[in-house]
Amino acid sequence: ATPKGEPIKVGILHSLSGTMAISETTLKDVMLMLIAEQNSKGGLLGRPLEAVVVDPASNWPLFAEKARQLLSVDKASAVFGCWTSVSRKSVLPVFEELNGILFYPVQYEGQECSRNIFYTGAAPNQQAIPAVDYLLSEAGGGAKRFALVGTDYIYPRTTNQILVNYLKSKGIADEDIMVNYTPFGQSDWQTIVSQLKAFGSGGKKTAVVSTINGDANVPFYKELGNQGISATDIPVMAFSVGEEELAGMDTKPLVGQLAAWNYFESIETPANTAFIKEWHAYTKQPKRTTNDPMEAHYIGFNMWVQAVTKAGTTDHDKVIDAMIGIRQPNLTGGIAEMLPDHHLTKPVFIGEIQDDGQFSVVWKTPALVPGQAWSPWVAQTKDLIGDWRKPIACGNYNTVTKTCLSRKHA
Amino acid sequence: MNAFSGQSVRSFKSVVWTAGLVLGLAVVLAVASLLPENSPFHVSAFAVSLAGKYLAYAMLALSVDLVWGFAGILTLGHAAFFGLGGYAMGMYLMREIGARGAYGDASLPDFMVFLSWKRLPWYWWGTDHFAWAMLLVLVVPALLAGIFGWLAFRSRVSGVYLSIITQALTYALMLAFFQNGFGFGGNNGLTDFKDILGADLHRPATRAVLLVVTGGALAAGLLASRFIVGSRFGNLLVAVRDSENRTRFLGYRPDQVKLLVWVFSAMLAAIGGALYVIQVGIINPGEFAPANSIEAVIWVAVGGRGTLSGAVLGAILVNFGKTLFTAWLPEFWLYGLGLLFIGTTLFLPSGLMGLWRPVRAAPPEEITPEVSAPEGEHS
Amino acid sequence: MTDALLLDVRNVSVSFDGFRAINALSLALKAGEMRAIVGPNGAGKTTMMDIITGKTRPDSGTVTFKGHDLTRLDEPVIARLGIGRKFQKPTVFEALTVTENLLLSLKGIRSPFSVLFARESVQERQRLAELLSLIRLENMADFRAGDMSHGQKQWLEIGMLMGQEPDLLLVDEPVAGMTDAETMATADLLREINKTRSVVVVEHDMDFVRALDVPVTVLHEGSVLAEGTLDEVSADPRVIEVYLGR
Amino acid sequence: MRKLGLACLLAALCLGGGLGEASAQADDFSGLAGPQFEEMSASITALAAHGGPQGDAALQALEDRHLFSGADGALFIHDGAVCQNARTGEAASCPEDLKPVRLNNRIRTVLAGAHALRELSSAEPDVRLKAAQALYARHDMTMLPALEQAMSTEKVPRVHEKLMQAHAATVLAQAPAEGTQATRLKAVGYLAEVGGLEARGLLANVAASAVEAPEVRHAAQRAVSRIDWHLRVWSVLQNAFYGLSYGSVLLLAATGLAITFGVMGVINMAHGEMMMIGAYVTWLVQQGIRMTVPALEPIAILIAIPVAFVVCGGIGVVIERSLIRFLYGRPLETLLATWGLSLVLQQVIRSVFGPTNIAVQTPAWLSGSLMVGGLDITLNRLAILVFAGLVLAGLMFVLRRTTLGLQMRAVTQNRRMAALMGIRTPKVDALAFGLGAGLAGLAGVAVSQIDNVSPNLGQSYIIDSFMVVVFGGVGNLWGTLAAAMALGMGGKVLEPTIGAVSAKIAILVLVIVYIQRHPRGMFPVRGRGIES
Amino acid sequence: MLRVKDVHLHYGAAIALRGVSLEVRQGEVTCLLGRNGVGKTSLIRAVTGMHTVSDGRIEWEGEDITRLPAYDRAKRGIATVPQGRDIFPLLSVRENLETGFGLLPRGRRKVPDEIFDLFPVLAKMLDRRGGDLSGGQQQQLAIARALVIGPRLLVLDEPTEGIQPSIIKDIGNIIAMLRDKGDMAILLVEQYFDFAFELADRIAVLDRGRVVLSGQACDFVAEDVRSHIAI
Ligand SMILES: Nc1ncnc2c1ncn2[C@@H]1O[C@H](COP(=O)(O)OP(=O)(O)OP(=O)(O)O)[C@@H](O)[C@H]1O
Ligand SMILES: Nc1ncnc2c1ncn2[C@@H]1O[C@H](COP(=O)(O)OP(=O)(O)OP(=O)(O)O)[C@@H](O)[C@H]1O
Ligand SMILES: NC(N)=O
Ligand SMILES: [Mg+2]
Ligand SMILES: [Mg+2]
Repeated sequence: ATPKGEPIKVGILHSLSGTMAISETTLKDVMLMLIAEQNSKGGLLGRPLEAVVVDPASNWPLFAEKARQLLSVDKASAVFGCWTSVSRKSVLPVFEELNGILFYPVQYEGQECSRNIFYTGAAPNQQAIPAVDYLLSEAGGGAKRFALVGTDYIYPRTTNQILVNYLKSKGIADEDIMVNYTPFGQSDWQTIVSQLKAFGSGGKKTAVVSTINGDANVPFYKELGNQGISATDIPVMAFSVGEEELAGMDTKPLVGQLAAWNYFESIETPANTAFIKEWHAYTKQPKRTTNDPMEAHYIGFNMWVQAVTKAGTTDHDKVIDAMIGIRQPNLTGGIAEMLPDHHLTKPVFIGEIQDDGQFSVVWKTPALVPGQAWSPWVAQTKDLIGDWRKPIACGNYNTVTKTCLSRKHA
Repeated sequence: MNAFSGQSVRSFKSVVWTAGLVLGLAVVLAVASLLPENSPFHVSAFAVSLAGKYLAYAMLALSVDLVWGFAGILTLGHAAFFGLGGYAMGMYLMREIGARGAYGDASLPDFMVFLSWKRLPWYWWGTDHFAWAMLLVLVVPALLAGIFGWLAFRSRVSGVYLSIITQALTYALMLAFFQNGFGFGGNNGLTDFKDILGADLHRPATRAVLLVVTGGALAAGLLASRFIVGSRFGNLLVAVRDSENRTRFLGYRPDQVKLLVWVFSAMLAAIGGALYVIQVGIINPGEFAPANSIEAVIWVAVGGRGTLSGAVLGAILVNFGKTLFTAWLPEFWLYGLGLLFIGTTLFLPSGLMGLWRPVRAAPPEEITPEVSAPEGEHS
Repeated sequence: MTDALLLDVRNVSVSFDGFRAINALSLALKAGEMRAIVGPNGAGKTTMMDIITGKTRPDSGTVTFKGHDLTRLDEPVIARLGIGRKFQKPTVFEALTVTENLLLSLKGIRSPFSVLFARESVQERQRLAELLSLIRLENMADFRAGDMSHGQKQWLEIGMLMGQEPDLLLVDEPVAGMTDAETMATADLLREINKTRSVVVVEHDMDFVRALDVPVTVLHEGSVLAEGTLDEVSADPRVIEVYLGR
Repeated sequence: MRKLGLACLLAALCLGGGLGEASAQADDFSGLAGPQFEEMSASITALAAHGGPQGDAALQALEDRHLFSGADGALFIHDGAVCQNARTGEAASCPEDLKPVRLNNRIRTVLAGAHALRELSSAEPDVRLKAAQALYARHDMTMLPALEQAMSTEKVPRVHEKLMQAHAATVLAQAPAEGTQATRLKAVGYLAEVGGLEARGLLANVAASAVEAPEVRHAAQRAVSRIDWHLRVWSVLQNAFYGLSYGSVLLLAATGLAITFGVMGVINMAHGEMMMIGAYVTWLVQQGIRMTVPALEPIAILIAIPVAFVVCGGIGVVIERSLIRFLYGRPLETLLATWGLSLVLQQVIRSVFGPTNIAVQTPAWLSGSLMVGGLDITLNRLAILVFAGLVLAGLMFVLRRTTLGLQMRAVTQNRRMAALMGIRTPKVDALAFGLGAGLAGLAGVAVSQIDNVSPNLGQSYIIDSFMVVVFGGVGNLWGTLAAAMALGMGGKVLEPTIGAVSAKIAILVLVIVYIQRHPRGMFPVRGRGIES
Repeated sequence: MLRVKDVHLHYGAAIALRGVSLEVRQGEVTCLLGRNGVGKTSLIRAVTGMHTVSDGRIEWEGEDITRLPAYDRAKRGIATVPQGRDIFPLLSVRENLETGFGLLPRGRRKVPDEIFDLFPVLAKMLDRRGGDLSGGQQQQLAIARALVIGPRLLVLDEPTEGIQPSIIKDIGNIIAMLRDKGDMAILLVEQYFDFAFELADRIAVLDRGRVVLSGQACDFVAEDVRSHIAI
């Protein structure tokens, strides 16, 4: 049936210009596709969905302003948006103040649990920790030395903080952990790559864990290739390199380098194949890649549709409450469930880069991993959980003292 | 050139008008925002926060115009002062959160707890006192501007050399503030503010008051600037701008002259930054990005360099346009903005103010373009 | 008038990239004296003024003015000590009007803060009117200096020099581009000024120098070639050879 | 729901979490069919040891990604046209549903070892040398017998030498056993001679080992410190190279600006975008050549050089004629217009090519590195260094030795007078701006080899470019050169000790301080014509 | 022959020339006199193409050049020594002299030796930057630079300004010599009356943008002309 009546507005808050356009434009496109598809399926509650696209232009305060516009002017029922953590941090107060709903599709550093945000990307325990587990394992090469390299911002900093604690708990010595940060957009990696090379010559199997931000990756990998570091010598495990990034690189020298995600385009399931086909048809680009944050939006959007249907209304409070416990099949198998802390259960895959620009999955977690908002590997947060169900209904509940730290996000 | 020339000092009535207009507009919007929502005159909180942002930007533009339009210092780093003012204000707002943060720590802001900091760094001391924080808003940028300007002007750094080191300054600050170890929240900056002086930042009344305060600050800034560039000091500035050396032989110290406006301008920018942060709700190192400073220069050029009102007008219009375009034409707005800048230079060489202020230079069509231009400083 | 030396340039040398523009130059000026300086193009006349006013630092030698060593001072300080200068190429503030140019030059307020709070006084207004009529630019008072003809700028700069009321005036080619009648008027003006102040004039116009009727110093290749009255130096064969021509 | 459940199951199967598959033909080959990497590795080792020619062929096919598995563990070698049964070598018709045999890093490692072993018996000494080198790097104890065998038959001294080294490394890589002390001591001595990172790693392990005989341990410790000393010496040179190479990138990025800004006085904020266009042109040329004359693909990058210069130069001329020429004498306004232009150009590229990175290929002859002593010289960086030098020399020539150069300088110093001297100022302006834009295009070609090519490319170079031109002293090409190298070297000297972020901040602060002391840059234009 | 017919010239709203007509013939020196600010330089600007005229017509060798840009007039053999010298400050003396080479055929791109005979100081300072020269040296360079292109119309705006007496004499001689060759037209603006009057074949006196006196030099008595340009 063709949907009728007052359209339900869905905000899309992704940068279409500036430095982040490179990653976020795709997410805008996938949202438009999902909305169009939903409309062709009869809309939601019998009403059509209408996308409201704005361009926050990779400018963090502008994210906040646009969020406010989407919520207060356009009255968006839900907003899908943000990529960088700082953009999320910037809009968070707005969503809490105006009681909006944000679906955030990117892997992030955790340590946050807002009632108004649904974190459909991976928390550190759904990406970083399993990835390191793999590197430590026999199959992953049994690394004994780790170089944690990242771009200097909160996501790599926090992730590395968690990883350092985790690695130490696994018996890795201090001197076998090297941490290095670079500015955004770093393009000259000669020194750092040679440092990695030297670090890897300590006589122990060495692995690199990279939280390098999107556009600094191309020159990084090019330098790795040129200095002759291959995946068999020193494997590099990346958390921010997906199919989209690989599309901009000549992957031949990179074969075997690793990435950890909850989704890979190459995973063959009927659902994924269908999704990819639809994507190609929608964008009219038969080679355009899919990636992990796209799947996150796919899951988030479908969960929201389910929750609205279940609640019978787009009223934010009702939808927020209805979200918890919603289940939605992943594109790669398994069922994602919205947990009380607004994170998802996710499978974790380790992929190796192939010469065709795709990843080949070499390992996966035996079961789905439930996302943890607060890391148990950080002293200050090890006792914290988020639980937005009554009676706790709080984002930072201390399981030891049985209190909420604050009602901040209530 | 469209820039300010001495004579126009006397035709500065428009500045007083603009000041009144800005303040009046802020008051009207503020009052309208407090009307009941069903009133036809009601103005949304969104509009109020936008207006607040524009006015704060206008202060930045004003401060840029003061040094660029009048003292001839093309600053490509003025957002540094804007950002520092903003950070000082942000520190206070952060401390106001107190124990209401995610970790419930009464003395440490969230991001410090998060990074396992044990104690407040010394430069955060006292920032929970409003007065001290306001002092920081003014003093820190003024101090930086003072030292920077004193060294630069004394050693006669000028022209593009000065422009580039101002840019290096703001770029260095950006990188420094990005670092988590620097103690200002790294890339995320400071955000999630709750209240100011006990007043809830999310309440319409607070916002209305803030808008009026911003309007007032801008109006005051306009009048103060007018006072500075008016009369003889304005002439001296122009003299320094056009022929710094010649003023020396008359016994003036151009370095001191420039330093005076420079520091004043930095403080003006800082106040703008402080007001900006309260109303926008976040301050992060992105504010120090060189592109921001360049944009501020562009607002001034669009409005009309060397006309104080023009700077204000340019800032408001360009940002208003940006707000509209990013919402209406999210994928094409850069074309619009880019063409606006190109069009302004080609067709409005004196900026928007040139539309009603007669251009004093010979009209370009009088002269064959190829041979007309007076040669610029050969650099 | 005392006989004390007002300006004492002693044994000054300066080179640019190895080229010696001023070579062990000495020159002394008594208070109230007027001196004409002539010499071939490139003899170092303008450079000498640059040194006195602090624009160029000499490689060696001393310059004393009222007991101050000028080689250690910078331009504004020297200007405030009472040395005013007119440049060879007229330099005025092009974006300012004639009046504004003159107002900035008027003796008195110099520190930025006092300029900030300065208001035009009655005396200043009077002084401006005098100056305007002196340089015959009354009807151009509100004209933008940059739009004036070459000669008009010359006059304006002379006016600015007057406005400064310096104790020592350094005047570099004041009558270049002036008509003969104006040249004579300028000579009169300078003589008038010389009643209360000291003057150093550089000129190539011999009629003008003659009209000044003051001692003449001939510079050549950075040092003094001859000194005396105009008639004396004009008769000097070396001066004829390098400067006047036959 | 059911369908999805099935999908999950399928996925699990593909991933082979430990299910194992009973193979139809249990032989040395069977592990290759997967999905167990464990078994695969065993198969490879077995085939390498005694797989015969068919085994070698299968392993080679696996390396070349020509090995496919069908149902029931059938294996086929399929390279484009021909298809054969991997076990028998017989020609076969390949079934439809073949899947390439997947590899992971462990398999690649094992495979590389097997490859090297195979090549040890090659007739070509060079191939054997490479194999020995590979075995040296692998130092896998299972290779020891093969190594010893090869050593005993090897006649060519340099290969023998390498084999000895590989042997020593392999010996040391094992835990010490009773009575091996003498051998190990000799091996330590050997590796100490070889030096380098590999040897250092092995020796460091020996030196830190608790079970090692003290004598061996001390020898290893001494060797490590000696190697470390050597490495430190080399690392100074290495850093110098990094600095030069970084500097040459800065230089290339800045030369175009040295014309448009340094000579013409146009504050050209769209300079970065011209570089970006140069990089996109490189990509287009590569694509075009791939589609038309694939044989020329390796030198596509060389063809891109003149093309990018002409295209960007042409765009520059158009920009000058339609925009810049109205702004002479208003240098500051060029900032506004070119900033607007840069926004438009970025968005045009975004609209046409999409917002994401595009992949510019690096030809094989520009990949990899050259070892000169302990110095690792990456070829693409070396090429850029040379290229930057050539571009600068060419530019110097144009500016100093050609009429155009003289006219360009004359026009910018005094446009009106230049016209009076008969110089066609519009033509000179257009050519000069075109030259600057063309140079930016050249920089774009170079940068496409080391950085990502996206609509944002220009933004990441513009600040550094201005910094270089200004720091060096506007209008002086030697200054531009000196500044690029100083900033490049400075950054690379500081980076190892204080990190990339602090190094960058430090460099900026140094520039600020330097300009305070030298207000017109490193190579100031002096003279009385200039306001000091 | 250069013919200026009823030329008007404005600077914005301000008018500098109000219907000036003038002729400059080959083999003659035409001298333009007048007080400061009467429009002499403005007329030069009109003739050389530095400023477009708002009305009137300028002909050179029979061709209408009123609308031609400066460089095209230069190509037609018009060389200028502007007031204020306009030396290229950062070009060396040699390069300053070579800026006009574009107008010469390749074989003739050389600075004639006579120029260095006339201005020996330039020969000594070939590699010095133009901007570093003394005022008078710059003036000499400006004249030399104009002569390099071998003009058929030489326009000189106060060429003796700031030049030492001996060289002024030389300049007078060379102007006379160039005139006597017969193929060059010379338009000379000069305040140095004796110098001008001695050289002039024709005289035009400007006042407030108008020609108030003009004709053959020999028709005038010096004192009459002088009186026209007195204060
Ligand atoms: N910065 C400099 N670099 C090189 N040479 C210079 C510099 N400044 C001056 N000179 C040279 O020094 C000499 C003296 O110049 P100065 O301007 O003092 O001469 P002048 O006596 O004023 O001549 P004029 O009568 O022509 O004005 C000249 O030969 C000039 O070329
Ligand atoms: N660029 C300009 N803009 C406006 N007015 C100008 C400009 N240049 C000259 N004038 C005015 O035009 C008139 C004529 O100037 P012009 O330069 O032609 O005088 P001139 O006869 O050459 O004088 P001088 O002997 O002083 O060189 C003057 O009154 C001058 O003020
Ligand atoms: N959350 C991230 N990847 O910034
Ligand atoms: Mg001189
Ligand atoms: Mg004139």
